Amino acid sequence: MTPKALFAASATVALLFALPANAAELTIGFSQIGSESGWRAAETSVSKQEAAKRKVNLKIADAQQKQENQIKAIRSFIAQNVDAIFLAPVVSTGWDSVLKEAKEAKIPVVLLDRDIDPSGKELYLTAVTSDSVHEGAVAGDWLAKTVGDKACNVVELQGTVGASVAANRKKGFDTAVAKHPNLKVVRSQTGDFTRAKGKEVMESFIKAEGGGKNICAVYAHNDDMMVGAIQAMKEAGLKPGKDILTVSIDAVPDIFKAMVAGEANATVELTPNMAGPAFDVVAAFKEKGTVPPKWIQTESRLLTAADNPQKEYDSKKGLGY
Amino acid sequence: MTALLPRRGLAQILALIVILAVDRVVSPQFFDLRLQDGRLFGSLIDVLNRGTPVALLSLGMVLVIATRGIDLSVGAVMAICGAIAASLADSHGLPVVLAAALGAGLICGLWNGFLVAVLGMQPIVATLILMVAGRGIAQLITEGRIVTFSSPDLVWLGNGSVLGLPVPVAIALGMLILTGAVVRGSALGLLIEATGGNARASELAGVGTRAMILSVYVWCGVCAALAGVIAAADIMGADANNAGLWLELDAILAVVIGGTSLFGGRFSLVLAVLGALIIQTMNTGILLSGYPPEFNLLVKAAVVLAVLLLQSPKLSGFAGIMARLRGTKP
Amino acid sequence: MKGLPPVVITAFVLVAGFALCAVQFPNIASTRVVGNLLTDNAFLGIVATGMTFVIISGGIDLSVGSVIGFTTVFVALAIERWGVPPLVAFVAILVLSAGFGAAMGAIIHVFDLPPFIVTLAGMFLARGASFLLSTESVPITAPVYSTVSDFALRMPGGGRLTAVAIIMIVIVIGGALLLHLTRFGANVYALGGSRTTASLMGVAVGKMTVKIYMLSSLLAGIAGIVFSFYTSAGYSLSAVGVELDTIAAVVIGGTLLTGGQGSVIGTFLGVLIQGMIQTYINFDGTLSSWWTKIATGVLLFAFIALQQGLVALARRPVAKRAGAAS
Amino acid sequence: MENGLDPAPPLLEVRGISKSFGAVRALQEVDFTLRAGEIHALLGENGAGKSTLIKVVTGVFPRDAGIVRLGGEEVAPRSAKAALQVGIATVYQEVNLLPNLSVAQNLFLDRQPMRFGIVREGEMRRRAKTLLADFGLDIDVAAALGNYSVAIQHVTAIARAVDLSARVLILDEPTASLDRHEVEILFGIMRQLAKRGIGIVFVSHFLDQVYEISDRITVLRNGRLVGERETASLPRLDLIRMMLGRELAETTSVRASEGEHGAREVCASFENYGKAGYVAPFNLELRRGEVVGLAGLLGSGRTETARLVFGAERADGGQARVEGAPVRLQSPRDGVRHGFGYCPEERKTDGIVAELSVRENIVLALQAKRGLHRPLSRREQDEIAKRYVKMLDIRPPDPERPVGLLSGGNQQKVLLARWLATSPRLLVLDEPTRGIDVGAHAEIIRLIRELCDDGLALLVISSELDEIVTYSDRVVVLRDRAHVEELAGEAVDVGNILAAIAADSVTVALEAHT
Repeated sequence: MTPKALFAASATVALLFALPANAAELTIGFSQIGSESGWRAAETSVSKQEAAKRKVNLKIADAQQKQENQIKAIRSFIAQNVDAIFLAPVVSTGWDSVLKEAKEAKIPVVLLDRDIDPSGKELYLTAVTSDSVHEGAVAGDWLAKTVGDKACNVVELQGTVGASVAANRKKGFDTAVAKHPNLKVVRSQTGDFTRAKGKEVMESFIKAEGGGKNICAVYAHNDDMMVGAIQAMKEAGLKPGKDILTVSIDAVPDIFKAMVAGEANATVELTPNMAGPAFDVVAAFKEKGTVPPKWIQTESRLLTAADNPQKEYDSKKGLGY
Repeated sequence: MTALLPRRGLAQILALIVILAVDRVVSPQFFDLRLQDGRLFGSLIDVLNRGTPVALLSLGMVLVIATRGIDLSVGAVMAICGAIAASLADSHGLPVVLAAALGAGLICGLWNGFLVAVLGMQPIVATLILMVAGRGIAQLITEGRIVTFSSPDLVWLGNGSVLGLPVPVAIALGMLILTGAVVRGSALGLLIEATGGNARASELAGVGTRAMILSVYVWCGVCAALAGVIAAADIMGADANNAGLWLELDAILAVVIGGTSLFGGRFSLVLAVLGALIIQTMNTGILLSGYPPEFNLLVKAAVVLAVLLLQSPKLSGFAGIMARLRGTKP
Repeated sequence: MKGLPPVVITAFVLVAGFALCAVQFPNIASTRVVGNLLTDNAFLGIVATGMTFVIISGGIDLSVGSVIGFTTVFVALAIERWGVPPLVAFVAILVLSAGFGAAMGAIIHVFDLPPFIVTLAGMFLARGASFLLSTESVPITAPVYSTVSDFALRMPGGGRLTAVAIIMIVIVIGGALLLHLTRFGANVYALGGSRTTASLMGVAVGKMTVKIYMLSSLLAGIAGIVFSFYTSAGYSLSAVGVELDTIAAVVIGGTLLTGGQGSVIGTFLGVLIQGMIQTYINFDGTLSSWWTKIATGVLLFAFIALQQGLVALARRPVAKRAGAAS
Repeated sequence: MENGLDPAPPLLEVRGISKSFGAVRALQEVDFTLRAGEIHALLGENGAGKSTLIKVVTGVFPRDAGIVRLGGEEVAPRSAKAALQVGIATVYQEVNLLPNLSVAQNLFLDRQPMRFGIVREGEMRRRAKTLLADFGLDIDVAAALGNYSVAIQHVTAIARAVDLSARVLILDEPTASLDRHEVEILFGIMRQLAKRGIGIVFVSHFLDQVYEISDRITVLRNGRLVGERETASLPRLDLIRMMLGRELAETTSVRASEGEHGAREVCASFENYGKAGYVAPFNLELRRGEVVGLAGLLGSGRTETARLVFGAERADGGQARVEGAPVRLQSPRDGVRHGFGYCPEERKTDGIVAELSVRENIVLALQAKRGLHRPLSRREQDEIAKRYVKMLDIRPPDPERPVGLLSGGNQQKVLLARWLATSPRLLVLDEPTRGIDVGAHAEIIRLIRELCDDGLALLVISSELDEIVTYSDRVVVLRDRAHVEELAGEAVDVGNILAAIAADSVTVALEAHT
């Protein structure tokens, strides 16, 4: 190999790396899970908007749904000496040692969207999250209230097997439903949080439950799966929202579209604006040393066809879902 | 008797029958069929319909594997082409949408083929590049969101029916016939098998082996594009994050279950598609069974191993049964 | 030594890449980042060492990511729920994973099936088994875990050489010695050259196949334990897709997927190159999810193309050996 | 060698060996005796059972009946490895070593000198060096074996076998890919080993070599023992009769009367054609109905010339013409398009597609020439296959049989058929008779003549000078990657060719080794 060729090769690589870095008053590193769903994409874009509003230099590291990548990202944020680190943990465990490093480096950490295991309580400043068990419970309570005393067979579309949100939303729903013996979860399968799988699984539920006649309601761990399930019901000649009740979680724009069409009944909102409050907390902490409460819970609003779904749709459709 | 049974493929057909029988046990209504809105409705149709993407992928993959290659990027190509189709669907007519999506698949295939045939990269690595980058490209097109559309033409592609059969199934069938006609009707099949069997010898016999290799990757890209369009049409939206995720493994599995060797050479389109159906029959069965989803992968692993062992040349007992059925001596 | 030129080239690519990164982000050129690079990629380095053996022998092992996942869950449950002492749990999982690899190797050999497919089934099996154990992530609170994960040798400049990094380095060195200095290592190359010939030359091909996959799964098990140290938890979804990162690292490291050539040191450098790409992307912090993927793909291509080009360049002047008898 | 009267039991004694594959009886009651210190040729046509016998003795195949005694003790190895352990080593035609490993590793694989579980690399190399020195090789043993010539690989394989304390050394077609000079070296080594008391079984198709080196000959035919003779007392014709079971002239000399070729039409010509570092620029004219032989040592540029002529390698200078018109030969496809055909030397790696059927292998080049869009229908394919299977007497006459299952001679015929089906104007044959049994050998030579008489131009490479002299109208002699002499008419004879090859260097080398 000649030195010339090496130089040329290096120059090519250099071009790839030559992206400008910008400066701002506050630099915050955000270890985002990935972009596995529309909701996640919305959270990322809302975070960017909120950062721009406050003139914060936000460095987002996308972990492609892998914890190891998130840990790597936090380590490189520490190495860059950022002012604060936001973490949307992909899983609740396994953060102790890397968060200890952040603490040693005196960088405050704020959890977004999801909490971590209680053992790590003193390692972060605060957590801005919803309560996913509560979300499931809200969905369950709505269903119980809507159905009343009638016997009702519920089918459940679970999230990805092993995902803590899926487990929590299942747990919350099960607890709420358990209080009403007339409600029975007859089938439960994973739809991997995706539309395609949600549709496929719903198709098989319909076949297995007498062409859908035995199903009175569907509960999906997220709206995307429900959108797929609604299509499956329609193709089977069923009327979602009427023949079969639907309740799901997240409040993405498309579920409101379905509500407008009368094909969906209820959703539980998970706000994508977790970064906004977090920025304020960090700013207050940096300037005045205000120590925030350990948990800033976001609201889990229940939204139904009665809550002007068209307006909700219009307000959300530009957020990058 | 001998004439009626295919030369190969008995193991696959037997496997399919066994899995169908198991499905019937876990779900008594498995074979029920009825007409719903002019379209057949039932679990069997679900198997065909849901099996379509993998069947389409395996049509391209089997040719790639016949040349001793492998294409890990098909899932990502599905995502790219689905995203393109969905983005254009509401502003352009179906021909433009299809042309754009299939054209993108063709370009992806050309890229893979270029890396393998011209730059001489190992197929696994060469296609790994597009596997990683391709999903990013798809997300770039959709900007990470699920791009929905309402174009009735494209929706029909996913949910319509032709003569009672879902459109995707008809398309897959059409592609099988088309690929079969192109490959076996021209000399392509022979030249691909020769290239995969012995590339050096084929080159010296005047076969344009590079062109063969390039063309199979291109075809694989086109098949993946079609699968991507159908997947998008099915859910009336392009989900760049999840469309075709890990389907490359299912497609490779389908080809191998279909009896084509990963070391290239002889291939069978029909058996590859049959392999895809075996996988889907199993998946649908799992969904119908009502077992907790934690078991899904275990069942899949067990079935895959069982089907492979059935095919293993070393299992002489089974070979004996096969031979007796064919009326010849082992 | 075998496979030296590709290793030298990979090393050059690593150093040049690191220098370029450091030019843009001076913070990268610190012992802290180097320490992070070693710690964060420890499990990858360990599992890639095993994969190197498999690939040199002409095989492939797609099950390693799932084995890591299973290991973390098993270890966590054993320690936290079943009250097993950590060391016993480690021994148990290592025996289990080695047995798993041996079984895959045996199936590959006895039934003459392609490793790609057998280990793919193994991948489903191990992941499915970890779902069965627990779908929740299980934190590990055993004191040995905090001791190990807090242990670190301080390097000048604030860098930390952590326990898991040390374990990885030891395994890489051990793997290199095993591959290049022992009879087992020579047999691995022999298998990659030609299984039939190796068999005719007296290599017990069946036993070797079993041992190689056993080694790979064993190292995946160790990587799983390291991963559980790294995260102090067991989680059934951990290390999804790691098999592809591993294969990419091995290939970037100059090992041929067709078998017969390669080195553990090259693989180690390949792991570091991948880690460096990620570090760069994290430092930049402006790349959205999709640009991250595209950039990773482009860089992967750039490294492989650069390496192939350099190898071709390095080979050109060497005239074919005449090799006449005395 | 010792005299034939041996009081001690023979070194290797095979009695009443039978072996069937399904309904096919590959070996029936075969006896074979090998004495210590003798070189014993095992001969027979392809399919006579030589390979089966070797594989049964070395335990690769289990035997149905019979016993094997080694030094009077009954042995029954279950595998090649077990055979090696009792002292029976086999070196096959395709060198069964690993090209990606170093020479030293190849010699000591699975038995490297060890200390504390670690291979003593230095010690291993030293020992490898010493070992090979015994065989007259002084090479860098740390380099990969694949970097060396086939001859060196063969010697390495023999050295490994001998060093494994083999008492019986079976050499299956060891000389097939060696040039004359290398054969001399190998024979020297064989004689030396025989002196040490090792019994050598020598399987070869080269009868000259058999007469040159062997002490006794055992002939098999159709799985049965025909007989065992002292080489010195067995006339060549009798031997051939034993092998074939019928009368046959050893070679048929049907060289066309000279003087005619000057008038023949030139079908392809090459002026100053060559490639730097490959073959020096040469001039070559190929005429219809004429055989041009290429003679020279292995590595002298014969195969290289053939590949340039066919287009498998690009020339970097000179002009090729077909029927007078200038053409560019950039790839095999160009060659095929201009009506050239090329049967490469390495049938298995460069010739046949083993998995495909005889029919598919035959139509491959024709189909490639016609292009994708003009496929041969199955009926046409069947007809072509049938025609050539009959014409060339390909056995078994089943066009659907995978070609990999055919014998070497029949594979060669399939390759010939592949090119004949394209109706070529020029056929390049690289070692067409290598590794082929006597019957097929003669047939292929006859075919070459017939093709030539049909108006084809032929360029034939062969290491067997007797053979090349038999069919060639002209012979081009190569040395050191250059065409050094062209012999025509009366001048074509072995002596002249040898003289041209030898020139200076080789005679010296030959003397040094004998």
